[in-house]
Amino acid sequence: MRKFLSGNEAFAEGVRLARPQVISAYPITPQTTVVEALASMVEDGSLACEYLHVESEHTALSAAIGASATGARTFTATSSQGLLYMAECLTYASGGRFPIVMMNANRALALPWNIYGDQRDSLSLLDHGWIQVYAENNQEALDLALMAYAVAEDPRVSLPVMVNVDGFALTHTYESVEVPTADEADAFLPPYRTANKFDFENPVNIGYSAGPDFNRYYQYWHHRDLLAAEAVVEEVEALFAEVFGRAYPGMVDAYLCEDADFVLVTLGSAAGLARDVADELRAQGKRAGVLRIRYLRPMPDAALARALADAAAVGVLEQDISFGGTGTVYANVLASLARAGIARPSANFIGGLGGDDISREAVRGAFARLEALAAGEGASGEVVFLGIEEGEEDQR
Amino acid sequence: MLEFIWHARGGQGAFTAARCLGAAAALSAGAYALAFPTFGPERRGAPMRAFTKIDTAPIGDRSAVHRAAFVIYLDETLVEDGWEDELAPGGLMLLNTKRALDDPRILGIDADGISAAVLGRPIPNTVFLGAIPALTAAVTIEDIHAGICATMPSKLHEKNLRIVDAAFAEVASREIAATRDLVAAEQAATDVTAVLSEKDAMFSLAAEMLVEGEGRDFDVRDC
Amino acid sequence: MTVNARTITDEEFFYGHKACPGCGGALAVRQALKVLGPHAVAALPAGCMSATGFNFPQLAFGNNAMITPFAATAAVLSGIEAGLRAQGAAPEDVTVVGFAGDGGTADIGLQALSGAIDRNDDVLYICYDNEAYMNTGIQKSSLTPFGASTTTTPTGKREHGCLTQKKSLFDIVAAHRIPYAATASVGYLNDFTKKVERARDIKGTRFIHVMAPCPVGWGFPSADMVDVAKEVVDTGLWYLAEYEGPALTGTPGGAFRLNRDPKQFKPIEPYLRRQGRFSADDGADLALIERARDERWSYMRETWG
Amino acid sequence: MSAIASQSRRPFTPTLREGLAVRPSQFARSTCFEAGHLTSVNAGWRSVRPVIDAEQCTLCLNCYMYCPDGTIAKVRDDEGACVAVVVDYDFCKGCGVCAKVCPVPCIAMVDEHAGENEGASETAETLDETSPSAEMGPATEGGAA
Repeated sequence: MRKFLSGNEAFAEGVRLARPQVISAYPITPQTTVVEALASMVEDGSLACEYLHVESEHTALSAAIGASATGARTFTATSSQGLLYMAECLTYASGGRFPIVMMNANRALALPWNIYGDQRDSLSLLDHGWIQVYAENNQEALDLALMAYAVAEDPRVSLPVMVNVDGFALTHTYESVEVPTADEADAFLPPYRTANKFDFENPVNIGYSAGPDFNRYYQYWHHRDLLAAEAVVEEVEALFAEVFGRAYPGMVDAYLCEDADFVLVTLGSAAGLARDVADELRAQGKRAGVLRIRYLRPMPDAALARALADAAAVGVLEQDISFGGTGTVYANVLASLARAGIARPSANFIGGLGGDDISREAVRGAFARLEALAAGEGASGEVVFLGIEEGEEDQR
Repeated sequence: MLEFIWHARGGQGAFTAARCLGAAAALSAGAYALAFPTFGPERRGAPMRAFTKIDTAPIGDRSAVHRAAFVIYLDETLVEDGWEDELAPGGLMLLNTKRALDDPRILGIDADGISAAVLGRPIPNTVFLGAIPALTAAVTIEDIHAGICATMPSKLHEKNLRIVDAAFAEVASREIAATRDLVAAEQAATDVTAVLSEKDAMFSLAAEMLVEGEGRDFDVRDC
Repeated sequence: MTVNARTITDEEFFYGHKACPGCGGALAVRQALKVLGPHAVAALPAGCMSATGFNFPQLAFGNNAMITPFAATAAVLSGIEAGLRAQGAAPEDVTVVGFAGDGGTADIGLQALSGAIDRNDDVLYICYDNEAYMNTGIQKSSLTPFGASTTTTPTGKREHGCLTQKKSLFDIVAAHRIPYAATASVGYLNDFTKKVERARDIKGTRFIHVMAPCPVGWGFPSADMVDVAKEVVDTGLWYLAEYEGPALTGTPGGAFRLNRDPKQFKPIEPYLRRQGRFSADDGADLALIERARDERWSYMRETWG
Repeated sequence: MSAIASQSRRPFTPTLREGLAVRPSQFARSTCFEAGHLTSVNAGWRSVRPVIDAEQCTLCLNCYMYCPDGTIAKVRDDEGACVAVVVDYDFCKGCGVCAKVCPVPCIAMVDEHAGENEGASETAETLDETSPSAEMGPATEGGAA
């Protein structure tokens, strides 16, 4: 059924269809309407689950961990400082191999205090052993709620998934979304089965400590299985297309990249505008491409190398900055290309911080810079803050 | 792309109207639409804005609207100097007012009066939903009905449908409607003929939704 | 069936652990698990009992058990309980039980504990109190008593150890109107196991705060652990009490009960002097400790009736 | 809740394993492993051992109840009656609590290496009388709290 839904409402529909058995909920803007929508579903009987009103994000994820250790399918959601508040629990969830699905409404980090969208929250926690995926629109958000469980719970993976949904740009923006039926969802996503849980006939110890003698094995297999998620994502998306008739392109979403002279890499809802501008440039005979990263963990190494191998210049537009370094996505993309033996002039565009609009003009400017780099003009490797006027850089 | 900027005070239902319009376009008129509010620490009573974007193709640009074909003021007191900067060329301001205005860029509607006549108190947001199909071909009054039914709680349907019908009749009777239609249509990239063919099917879909899809007004509350 | 030395199960569910010899916390965990039986599901945060019980491949818990983030004992308990309930997959006699130390409960874990009690989740929370962060090597917690030397409240020319009084955790928990809360000491093991048994059979959140002396951190011979755990009660520096909330009593405020109310306390000085941690305390310190004890008992006797 | 597992569960008896019988790819794919899996004894910690005089023992079971390690077990006859208590010297750490709580008293703490090593009693003292400022014993391994 087609509905006009916000990103949060759409995601909640996806969660409902996934039939989680335990939901732990704590509000934070702009995530709040997800847990509100789920509470309404529990109230009206359309969702049967244990709904825990927890007192913090730390408890939200910890309770999800406890529930997952009983073999229950679990869901929680957070944003921004809330994600950081539960940060230590992220490694318990991933190290314990609990396939929790968590929605993160991407939002800026304090200070200055700011409730609007950017991606510093999730990107600063890229190294915590979770699968990270970024939605571009509300339909993808809903569909990812379902696909995330299928990937997370696959025994070859058995890892938590953080589904990132841009704060406000998606979470509070209404658009038309196809909501699958429960029957379709059930055909796609079977109940969760695992051996990684308490067992009353053959009791287990879970989440124990492992010293230097054994620790490396756990880390190694965690890494291996996170890498293995790439193949599982492809399988899951193939099944998804079969059941729902909507196809997704795997680790990355390449647009006009095959013959592109220069490609702008981005993630999340900013990709739509980047494609608009690429279309403009194509109409002018300029070969621009857009590569939207969907999964940032596992790192889409092969897909990036494939899509960017023939581009003469590469830019990364992201709503994030690792202070004193570069944008996190840029650093990851460069490392990925370097490992594939690809060296190209590049630039890093930092925009949309704290809910700032990424304007069409700014995206045009970014492409113009890439066009110049592709033509051998300008310095490579610069970190450009969109919207900081010339001359402002040095003022105190 | 046809864009709308809604001005109101928190709690006046501007975002509900923006959403109804988006639902009308996306669920009934077969177009693509986005609807979103501005958010801030302000609470009930503070000035706020909401946006609706309608297009025949998927909408890539999710950023706020700075210049629109329609700029709608639910509250007359919010109009400030420089308001015309928000109007796209040929655009129109829709203003909730009892006054007669002679500025051709402004269409005054007594939205408080029209809504009070039905509801017994002035809740002007849906009056403007009725005005819009009289001014652009992008959505019809039937689309607006479907949008309201898909977005509002069912107990509010009957009265709001009456309001939009009254508003539609009122605005359609004005001379301005005929002239604006051309200008606004120019603004709209919407292919009306393509849209019309899908309408009937979409309408019945939307009508189904009023049973379970009871929307609610988020406005500025969620901070 | 009342649990006692004759009737308690022969099974051991906390065995082969690497706790220090004479560990009061280990005794509390061991006995609680025996009372709760094979279907207990235990959660332990970072702390002595998890550090010494969960060293892969040496896993000392014989029942289902898991480690939690430090602040998250009660949170994980809530999740376990909700998960089991959602699936209807647990035996009738399951008890979801947490074991956290004084720091893990009264300091970093207090928020999660408060949340679980607020939700009245059907879990049993046992705080084994060894009066400092022993796992990291004896640092002050909010349950460290006045005058006790720790590595972060060192004894020197200016100060004689911890300058704050022990936080009244039991009162804090009872103020939530929890169905059942109790204090205990491993020195009075029958009293403790009875309370665990009582708690086991009550629905909703239950809390037991059990004094569990630490020979290393307190500075006494390991063989004396049970003696010390008795003496802290006999001197009145710890008390054995119960609280039953409105759910059990039917009264709005619930009811407190002192399980032991001695006419006369044993002198505190021998108790303090047998422990290294109080060795620097002088007469004035002892007077302060005694006065705080007397005030506490006056409060309990007067307000608890 | 169902009553599954009430009958089918094996009674838990701690037993010592010969190391780890599984490959890393089997155990390291989650942190979930057989409960009560013991691969090393604690006997090496001990410098004195409890020796129970069965003749004098009244079977009060104080030692059994108060042992922090649970290493004192009941011995039962064919009818299930408790007829004696025994110490599991694989896991007894020699803390001496049992001897102290024995009312008879009939438990003697005997030098583990009596006659073998004259330095043994010194080790016992170090273990037992550590002051708060002294370095931590084995229990501190495992790092941060």
